[in-house]
Amino acid sequence: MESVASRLAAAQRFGAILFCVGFLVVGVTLFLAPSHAFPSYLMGFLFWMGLTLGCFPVLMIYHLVGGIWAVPIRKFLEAGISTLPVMAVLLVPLLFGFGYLYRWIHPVDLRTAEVLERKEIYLNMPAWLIRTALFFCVWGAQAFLLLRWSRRQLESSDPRPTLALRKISAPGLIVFGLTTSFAVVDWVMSLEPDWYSSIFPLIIIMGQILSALALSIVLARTLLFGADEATPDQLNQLGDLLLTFVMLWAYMTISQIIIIYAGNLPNEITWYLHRMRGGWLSLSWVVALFAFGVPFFLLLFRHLKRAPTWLSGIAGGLLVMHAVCVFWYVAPSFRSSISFDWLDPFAFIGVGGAWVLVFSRQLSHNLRLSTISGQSA
Amino acid sequence: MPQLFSPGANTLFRTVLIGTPFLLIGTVFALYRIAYSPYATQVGVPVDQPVPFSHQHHVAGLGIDCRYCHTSVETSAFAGMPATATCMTCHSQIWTQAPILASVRESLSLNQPIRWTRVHQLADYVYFDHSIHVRKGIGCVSCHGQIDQMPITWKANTLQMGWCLECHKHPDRALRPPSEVFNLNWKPAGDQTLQGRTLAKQAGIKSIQEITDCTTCHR
Amino acid sequence: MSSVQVRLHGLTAEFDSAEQLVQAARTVFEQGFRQIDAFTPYPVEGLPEIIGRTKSAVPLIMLIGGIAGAVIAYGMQWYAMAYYYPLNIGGRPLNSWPLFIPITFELTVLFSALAGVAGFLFLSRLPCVHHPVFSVPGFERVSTDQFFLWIEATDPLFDERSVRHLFERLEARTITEVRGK
Amino acid sequence: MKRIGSGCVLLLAIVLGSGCREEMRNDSRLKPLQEDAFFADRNSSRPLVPNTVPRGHANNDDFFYQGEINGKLVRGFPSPVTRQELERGRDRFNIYCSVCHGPTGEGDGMIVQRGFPQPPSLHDQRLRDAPEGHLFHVITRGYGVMYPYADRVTPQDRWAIIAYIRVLQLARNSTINDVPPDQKARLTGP
Amino acid sequence: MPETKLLEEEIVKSSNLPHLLVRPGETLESASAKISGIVLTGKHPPFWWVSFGIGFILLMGFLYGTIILFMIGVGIWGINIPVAWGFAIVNFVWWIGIGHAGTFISAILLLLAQKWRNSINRLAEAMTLFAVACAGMFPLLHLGRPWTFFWILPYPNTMGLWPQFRSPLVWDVFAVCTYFTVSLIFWYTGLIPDLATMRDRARTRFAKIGFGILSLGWRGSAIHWKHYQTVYLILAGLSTPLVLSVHSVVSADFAVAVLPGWHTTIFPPFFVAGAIYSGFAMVLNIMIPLRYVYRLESLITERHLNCMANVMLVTGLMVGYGYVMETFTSWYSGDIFEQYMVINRSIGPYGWVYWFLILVNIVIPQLLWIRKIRTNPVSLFFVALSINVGMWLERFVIIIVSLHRDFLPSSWGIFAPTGWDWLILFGSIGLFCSLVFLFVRFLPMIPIFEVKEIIVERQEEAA
Repeated sequence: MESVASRLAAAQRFGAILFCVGFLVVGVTLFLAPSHAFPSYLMGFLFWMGLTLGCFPVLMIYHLVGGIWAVPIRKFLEAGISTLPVMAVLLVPLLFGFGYLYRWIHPVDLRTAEVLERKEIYLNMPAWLIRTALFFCVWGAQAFLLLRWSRRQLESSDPRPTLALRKISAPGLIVFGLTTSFAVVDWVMSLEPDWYSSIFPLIIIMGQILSALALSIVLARTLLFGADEATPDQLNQLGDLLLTFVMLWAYMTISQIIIIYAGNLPNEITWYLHRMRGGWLSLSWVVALFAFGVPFFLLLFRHLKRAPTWLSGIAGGLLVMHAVCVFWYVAPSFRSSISFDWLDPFAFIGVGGAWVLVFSRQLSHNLRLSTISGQSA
Repeated sequence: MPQLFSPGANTLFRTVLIGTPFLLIGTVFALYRIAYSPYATQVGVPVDQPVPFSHQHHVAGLGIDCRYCHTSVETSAFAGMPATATCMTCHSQIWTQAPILASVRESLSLNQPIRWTRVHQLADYVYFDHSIHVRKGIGCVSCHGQIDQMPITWKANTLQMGWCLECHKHPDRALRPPSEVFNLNWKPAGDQTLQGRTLAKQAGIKSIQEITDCTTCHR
Repeated sequence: MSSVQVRLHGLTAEFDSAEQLVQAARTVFEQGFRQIDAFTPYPVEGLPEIIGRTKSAVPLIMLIGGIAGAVIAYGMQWYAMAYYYPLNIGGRPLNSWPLFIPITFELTVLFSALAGVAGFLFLSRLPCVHHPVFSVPGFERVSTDQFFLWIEATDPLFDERSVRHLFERLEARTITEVRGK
Repeated sequence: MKRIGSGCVLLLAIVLGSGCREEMRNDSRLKPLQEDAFFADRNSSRPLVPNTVPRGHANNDDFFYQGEINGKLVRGFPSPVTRQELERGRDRFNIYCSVCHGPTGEGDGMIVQRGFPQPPSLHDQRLRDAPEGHLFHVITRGYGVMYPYADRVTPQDRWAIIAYIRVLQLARNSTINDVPPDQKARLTGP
Repeated sequence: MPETKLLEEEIVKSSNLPHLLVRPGETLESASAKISGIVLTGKHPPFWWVSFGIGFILLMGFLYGTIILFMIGVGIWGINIPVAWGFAIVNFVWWIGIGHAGTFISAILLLLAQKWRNSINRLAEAMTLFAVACAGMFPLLHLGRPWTFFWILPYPNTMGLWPQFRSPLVWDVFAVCTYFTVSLIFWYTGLIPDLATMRDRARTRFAKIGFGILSLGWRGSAIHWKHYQTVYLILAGLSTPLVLSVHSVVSADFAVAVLPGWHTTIFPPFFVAGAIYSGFAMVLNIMIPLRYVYRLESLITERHLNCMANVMLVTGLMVGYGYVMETFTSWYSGDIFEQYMVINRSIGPYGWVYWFLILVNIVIPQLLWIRKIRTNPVSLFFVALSINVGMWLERFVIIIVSLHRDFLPSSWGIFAPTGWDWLILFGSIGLFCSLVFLFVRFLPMIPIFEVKEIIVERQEEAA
């Protein structure tokens, strides 16, 4: 346990340093070269926000259906959702870069302008702000309820908190699903304002869940398995869950491709054309291969799922790939040929540093709590 | 518990189980044989006609050109069937008493056309045009076979869609110089495919994509 | 009832519970018998492993079937659409791979499933409607609630008396010799 | 039981028999020369209504269509004869005329060899002198035992044939001296 | 981990959830006797005769309608231009959707190790087969020339043509055929051990021989079980994505076209959720009466009903999510045709259908939040019925309401079903019911050996 605590302390220091370094660089460039900095910052924000949001449904699904798989990762998920306030703060810089991010503020060509005129009532800055604020309020309330009842559940053997968690999780998933979907429309889909796809929010949500699961598994391996070994059955179930979401993510992605490809309508297919030009296509293949092909194949094998090293390796790979996915979703809207801006990593570690800082702080707090409750029980 | 089945039942059961797929494959194979057999395609099956007209005699024997009777083959979709008068151009003077020509004479005297039986019948949703094929250099033989060797006319080819397409995909295999279209005994000198490509260019044949498009034959 | 060519196929032992059977099977296997089998009304966990059947080739067969299905399906579509009869449909590429995915997937599953069942039947030596053990009295209870252990006479260690003795020691409820042609 | 069995067979026959219709294969469109019960002569190809002129078919060029002007047979051709037309004429002559008249116009065609009354040679002086209009008339309306060819040979082609006949006649009676000097060498050879 | 398990048990006790999968008192023998007895005693309650009779009469109606259809043609239906896809396609999608529950229960729940699937999977799988069989007929009936249906199969034919593999209608053929075959294999494989039980318990020689042949000589050998369980589990693994793919492919029939109301990317998961939704509803509609009539309450308990109701609730909410996203995206697209589709759907000539659909498919099923309704067979039956109607209406709305307004107002039209449309719809229900009741009559409707596993597990726990 001691080593875990010290590792977490180190993580906090590390996070703080990353945050400082990242924000120093990004903060300066946000003023000097805003058209470069804001897209990079948005990508960093979306990935880490995705991790936070991904923890919600996993946790709620666990509260609803139970299962042994969640035991090793539950604390990470809970620490994950408690990063919500800091993400709300980290959203603020984006508000100054609206003009650099969302083209619907001032449409560039006639066709887009005509389309946008018909949905101006939805795509405008005040409405965007109100909606985003509303989403954060809803998520905040959910996080508050989930964490409070979860703490009570751990503190006592009283079954009521468990039931309460179940009760809030069922409607919670519905509310979460809807709010996150509309958040995805606002934050990501509207980057190409004339584009639309009704499955896109679900794809993003699947990616978020995968990232959250993957991160939890990696952390469980690096932080805990030494001390608090997860059983092969638990690992197997976690592997199955990863496999399920990899498949669901791929299924929805390929559904979107098939339908948009076959329809070939100008407002839809352009999104893919942007991801096929200027070298982006090769990245698309990398995503297809490493976010689906390889992990899918590996996760089919039972003994790989039951081996902690393998499983966390696959999970780590998936985590990286979903960072790449965020890049793939966002960057081609801004860059006509594939390029890796030097600001991207700084924005990524800047936001990530803050996230890690809060996450590890919360985690060490939770761990202390559970140790105490464990002793008392 | 007594045995329900005799030992032989195992063998029987397994034979049936393994045999069934083979039976299915055999059935499919048989259906294929039927679909391509003269029974289904009428290829090589002589067709009864009111007058047993012999292309062999008239074409190979007498050297009459195809267009003497099928006058519109170069200009219209339909090759044209000879009017009774066409037959009578000669047969008003020769074979005037021949019994086999009785119905021709009858047709002339009654002013009633002879009721020939169609040999080549395409479905009505196929818009076949003789003139374009003749113009581009497809010989009569390519579809109708060595008609100069048929004492009674029969289908030389299936005229199934797959057969048509085979040529539309590879027109260079069948193309001949415009002067040789009606020559039933023409053989390519040299490499037909090579020559065919040149001929296709000369005749201005469209791309394979265009001539295999559905609307080429189905309007 | 002259016993012309009546051959001994093996011996069965009947047990009332799965635990007894598992225990007996373990003992028999440890004694070195290999031509053995156990009959149960429902799958008893771990029993196949105890009698030395640790691996099933079914997954491999299904994998091969699946790969064959995928290759055949994509090959068929590519052959028909891009090679045999290239037809321009709405200007889309001839080899429109996104649109070939559904059929490729379906046939992968179909071939894999068919191969799996064929493999299962073959590996289990089914159908086998006539089998010596079917003539054991009371064997019809094996599909309801009884458990049988079976040692075949072809086993090199098989000796009728010692096997019978072994079964008796394992407290089998009934012991039957299976004879037949 | 037997009744049920036969009922089943009947049902099956209805189900199967109700299929297998070839409506799209044989639609109501009439193909050329197809028989059709609608008209008294059972012929789907209809003749022109008397005294009507289809658009674009007002054949008022007597020279071209009749080969005579005011009842007088014409001499010469409706338009200057080109090499292309001559070749067309040879082509048509070989198809339609040579069967009786023979490939050189001698009157020894294959059909004549088989018993058809021999036509006069096209190289007769009478025919060499005959106006082109006469030849046009013969092709169009027939002559003696010769059937009319109006339905088989278009006026354009008839003129081409006539031109070709003139070539044949000319070729038969020409000498080496008629060859232009610049071509002579090719014929006489070294 | 033990703490969680403890907690769960406490929850179960404190909430008094109906948690039993098999009621106490059942033994291996009693369960075998009860399940096989339904088939082997040969005596059937009046309920069976009445239900089968009604089903059979409807089936005859179906046969009659089909014969007339073949003789006269699809003109006897209400279809027209622009509504060229009428009831036949609505019924097709509806039936194929219903056919999703069986494989879902069997495959996905097997993979998830959900024990509650064990007593209901057999009937659900059989229903899957019958529903897919019903579904498979409609595209054929819908063909103008059904006797040339085989032209859509890929084989080297005299036309030198292959099916258009880029068309979702061809994907359908593969998807439905594969689904039917794999479901059949899965169902039959699952049946083999039970067929052996039937063989061993049968009294008449005829039944013995019949079940003897069908059970292929199964003798419960450990080797058999080993291969059996392997193949069954992998088949389940294969069937899981297969279930998703089948209705996704069906949804592609619509989504691949560029028609407003059809062309939307959420269709695949939305259709799959709807399929499982209606599938479970149909399973309940059949199972609740059977459970009552054949006294199977001890094997199909309130826990089963509750679990199935929960699945319906979840999938129903997914369908609701689909409605929301589809409608929103149509408006958000900024495309005037898409936006008009949304308006027309809710206040156009078929607006009442849409609102009725919302009522029976989304609003009424919210009653399932109440546990009393989930565990009460009668109320659950009616909610399930409402869902079945609702899902049929949903396909009606998707197909007919989207079609009847074309891009050009000059080609707008209205669809009115004829008597033949209704006859064939209800006739197909008759076909389905006839098959289900024949199945109940001749094969064990509850997997005997899987129930035994649960009984043994319980006995071990008790010991």
